[in-house]
Amino acid sequence: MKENILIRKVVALVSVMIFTTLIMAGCGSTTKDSTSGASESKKIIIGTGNGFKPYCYLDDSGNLVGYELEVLKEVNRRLPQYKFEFETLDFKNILLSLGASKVDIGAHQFEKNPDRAQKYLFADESYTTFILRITVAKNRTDINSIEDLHGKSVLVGEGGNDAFVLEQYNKEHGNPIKLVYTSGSDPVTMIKALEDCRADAFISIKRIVDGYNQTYGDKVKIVGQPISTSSTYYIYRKEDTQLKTDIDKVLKEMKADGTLAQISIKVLGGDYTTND
Amino acid sequence: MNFDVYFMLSALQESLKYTWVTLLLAIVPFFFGILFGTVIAIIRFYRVKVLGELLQLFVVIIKGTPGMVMLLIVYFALIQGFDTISQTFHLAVKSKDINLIYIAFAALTLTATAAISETMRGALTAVATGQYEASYSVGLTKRQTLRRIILPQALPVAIPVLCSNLIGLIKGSSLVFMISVTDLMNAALIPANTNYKYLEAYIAAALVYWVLNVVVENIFFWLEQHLSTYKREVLV
Amino acid sequence: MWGEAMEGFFNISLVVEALPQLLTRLHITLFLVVAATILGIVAGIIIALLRIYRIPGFNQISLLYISFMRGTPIIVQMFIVYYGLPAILSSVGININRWDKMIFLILTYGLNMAAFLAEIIRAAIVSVPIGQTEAAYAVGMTRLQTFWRIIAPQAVLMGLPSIGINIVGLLQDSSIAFLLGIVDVMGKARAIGANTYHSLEAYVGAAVIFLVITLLLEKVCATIERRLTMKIIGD
Amino acid sequence: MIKITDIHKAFGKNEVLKGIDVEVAKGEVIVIIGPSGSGKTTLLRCINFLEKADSGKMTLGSTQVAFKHATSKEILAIRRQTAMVFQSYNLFNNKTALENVMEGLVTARKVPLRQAAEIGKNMLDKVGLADKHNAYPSRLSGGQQQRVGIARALALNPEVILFDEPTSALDPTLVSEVLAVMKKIAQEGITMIVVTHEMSFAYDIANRILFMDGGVIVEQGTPKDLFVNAKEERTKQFLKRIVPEWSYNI
Repeated sequence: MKENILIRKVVALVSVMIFTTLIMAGCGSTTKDSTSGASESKKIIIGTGNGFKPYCYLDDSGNLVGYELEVLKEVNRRLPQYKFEFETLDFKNILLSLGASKVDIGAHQFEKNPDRAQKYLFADESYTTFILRITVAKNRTDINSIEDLHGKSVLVGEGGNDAFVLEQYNKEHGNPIKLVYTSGSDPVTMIKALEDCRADAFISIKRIVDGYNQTYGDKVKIVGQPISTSSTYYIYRKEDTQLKTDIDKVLKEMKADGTLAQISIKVLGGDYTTND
Repeated sequence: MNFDVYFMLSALQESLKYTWVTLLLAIVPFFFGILFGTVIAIIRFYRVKVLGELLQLFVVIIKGTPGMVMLLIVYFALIQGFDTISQTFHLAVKSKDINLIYIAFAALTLTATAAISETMRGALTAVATGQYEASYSVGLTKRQTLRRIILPQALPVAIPVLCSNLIGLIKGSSLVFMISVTDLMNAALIPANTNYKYLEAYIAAALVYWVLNVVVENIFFWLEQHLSTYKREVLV
Repeated sequence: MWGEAMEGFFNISLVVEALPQLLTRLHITLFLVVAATILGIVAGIIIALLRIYRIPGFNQISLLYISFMRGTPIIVQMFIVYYGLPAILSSVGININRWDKMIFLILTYGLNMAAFLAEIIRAAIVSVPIGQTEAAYAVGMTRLQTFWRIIAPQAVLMGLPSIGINIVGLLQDSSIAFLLGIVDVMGKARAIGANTYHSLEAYVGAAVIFLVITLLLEKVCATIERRLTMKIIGD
Repeated sequence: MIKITDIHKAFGKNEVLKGIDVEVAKGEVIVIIGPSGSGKTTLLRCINFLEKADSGKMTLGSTQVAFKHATSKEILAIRRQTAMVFQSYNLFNNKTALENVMEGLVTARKVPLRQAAEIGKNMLDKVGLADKHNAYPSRLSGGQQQRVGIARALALNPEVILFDEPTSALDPTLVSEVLAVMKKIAQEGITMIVVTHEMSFAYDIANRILFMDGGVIVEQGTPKDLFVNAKEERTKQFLKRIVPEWSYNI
């Protein structure tokens, strides 16, 4: 009997402590960045990243900024029946969170492919183009096309578009390119690897490579023709067709009236909504 | 949330292929960690002047640095240091010829050394002072005392903690992905990149880790029993 | 030659610049560590007591739990708590899916710590000689009084060094909380890296902060241990 | 054979040995008595360099050392001519009784294994533990452990064996078996310095008794001199306090 009383008391004590902790946690949270909207509007949580400049990243004072945010804010302005809130997650976890209904839209420059479409619902309307090019060390002259990469090692970011494109290429051509997976989020190690000839190339987009060269001093360059021209889309859960249709419609409008291009020029420094 | 069991199985298969990398990444640093860690523990235990304090600083810095940062720092420092040396001496070998796994070994060995040196120091403290006195009284030297009397008694004390150290290394080695070494965790994740089925991949990796660590625990349990025969008798 | 080669990649002055920015997120890291420690200790005590009092069936469950928590990387545990727990609870009609991320992180780290602490606490409680309990009963104390007034204070002294080591470990583990998008010290370091591409400097800055907290934690633990020793055993 | 002159030792400000001279002849059995804190144990430990004395000199056989400046080589030389039996036995926990006895022979003295085992077995037989050769210390009673401790000291065939309160950690029922062994080896003419609280035993085996108090030797003499005709007031006071314990036994 006494044992039971002891245990019951301890359990009660613990419940109180856990409860307090949870309440404290609730108060301590400051991560949500909400856009104001009508009170009867439906809350939609956008899952995006916080480490991908210039699409979604945190500025000096810790606010989420970037292209993804600007476009979706405009979309939300045109869709008052929804109220968008932003949740930042690591790239991989955005998809997990979407599947688990923790977020309702994935917005992190996602590209479409059949494998992915099996599990998630992709938008029909794209909002950015993604033109991937080969990037090599400044002094390299031997690589000018994807064929030149045969037998070479190429750094690819885990889960990135670059990895996907090369994986497809490898599948079709009998694995000629050696893929080296990296965390992708640390350009320092990637550029260092090119400089030291540890790897021969990586795949990126021009505006990002320009950023690297500004930061680290001219160390890398873009070569040859684009190896892939694709577009990026929002991702939804399979059942959220209404949401998808609504946003697709707005995106079409924004493209038609030039708003999307304006945002792109303002944030990305060029119109990358239809070509690079 | 629909869970793709078949994909999980294929991720499991991938991660099994790379399990040996994870094991290598844990066992090599563990081995060197025991070697260096024991030496550091002994030096600190005997309070050797200057050297003891320097080593204490070393242990504190390594313990306080997150593993990911340690890996990046070692990566840059080693590659740079190596090229500097090879340029100075006009050697033909360049840092790009070193397999990245050696850099991972170096970084993980630092972490392991710091952790294991604390384990061994704790174990040395656990041996009663009377054992030293008795050894000296029968004429053993300091070194003989350490090797024949103290370490054999400290080791069984250290074993459960060493086991935790090794498990920590096995789990912590997945960081090597930062420098593009593929281990069991990342082998499971790579196929998920195409279809975004990350949860399945993580769970597949978790199963391999779990089995691996249960096996490690059992080996160490057996080892502890075996090494402390002199203690067990009292229980019988 | 070294400086020349590292030029562009590492600039020590950027570490100094990153520090004040990183420190603005220190409270998040500390909150996570403190909250998870409290949860971990409390849950650890419960598991330990349930095992000591041999609650039927609980031993097997707790052994499995401890084995899983020890045997798998915390990143996986994080995903299971963040994604799996709501899925399980929603099947019985409880929706916790949209709770704050911080709650899931505290649960993850707290439950992980509980597994490590349960065994330490159990060993500490068991190590208090039976004579202490008998003496307490002999002077008429109840079971509860005996535990809190006699056994617990002595057990705390035994377990404290290990608990300290685990808190330092928790601090290190918290460096992956940013994967769920929490902007703590490490998350901020990553954000700075993504913003400026100078990730190495930001990470080194974060390491400096982690190092200082580790040192402070160890100091605090040593002080508490000394005070308790003096109080319980005498100088 | 042993000559200690003017040994001083302080722990911080607490001066434990305040200049002591002791001379021990070969085959002599010296018993040191005195209240606790008088410096008896410290004196023994200084002889074996388990504590480093602050000043003083010692001659042991042909070795001559100044306590303060002894080199590690000299310390080892002294230790290899002495042996110690500890209050808390201090058997090597990781070694069996026989291995405990052999350890000093094999490792320190480089005696061949077979010969060391021979000596070890003889010594264990001598202390009455013929059936416990392969038992680990955790398996032995306190009295048995202490007898292994004595065998371990004997095996080294030292110039002198130092006994540091060898029976005070033992149950009263186990004291006699250890004292019996000590008495037996005392009769074999082995030089011994014994610190003990067993007065009747001291009376029995000692050639000479030293009474220590406050870090100095207050008085010394044959057991009869000291126990019956003590000259110093401090000696009388000390003996008076413990008289009931031993007077019946004489």
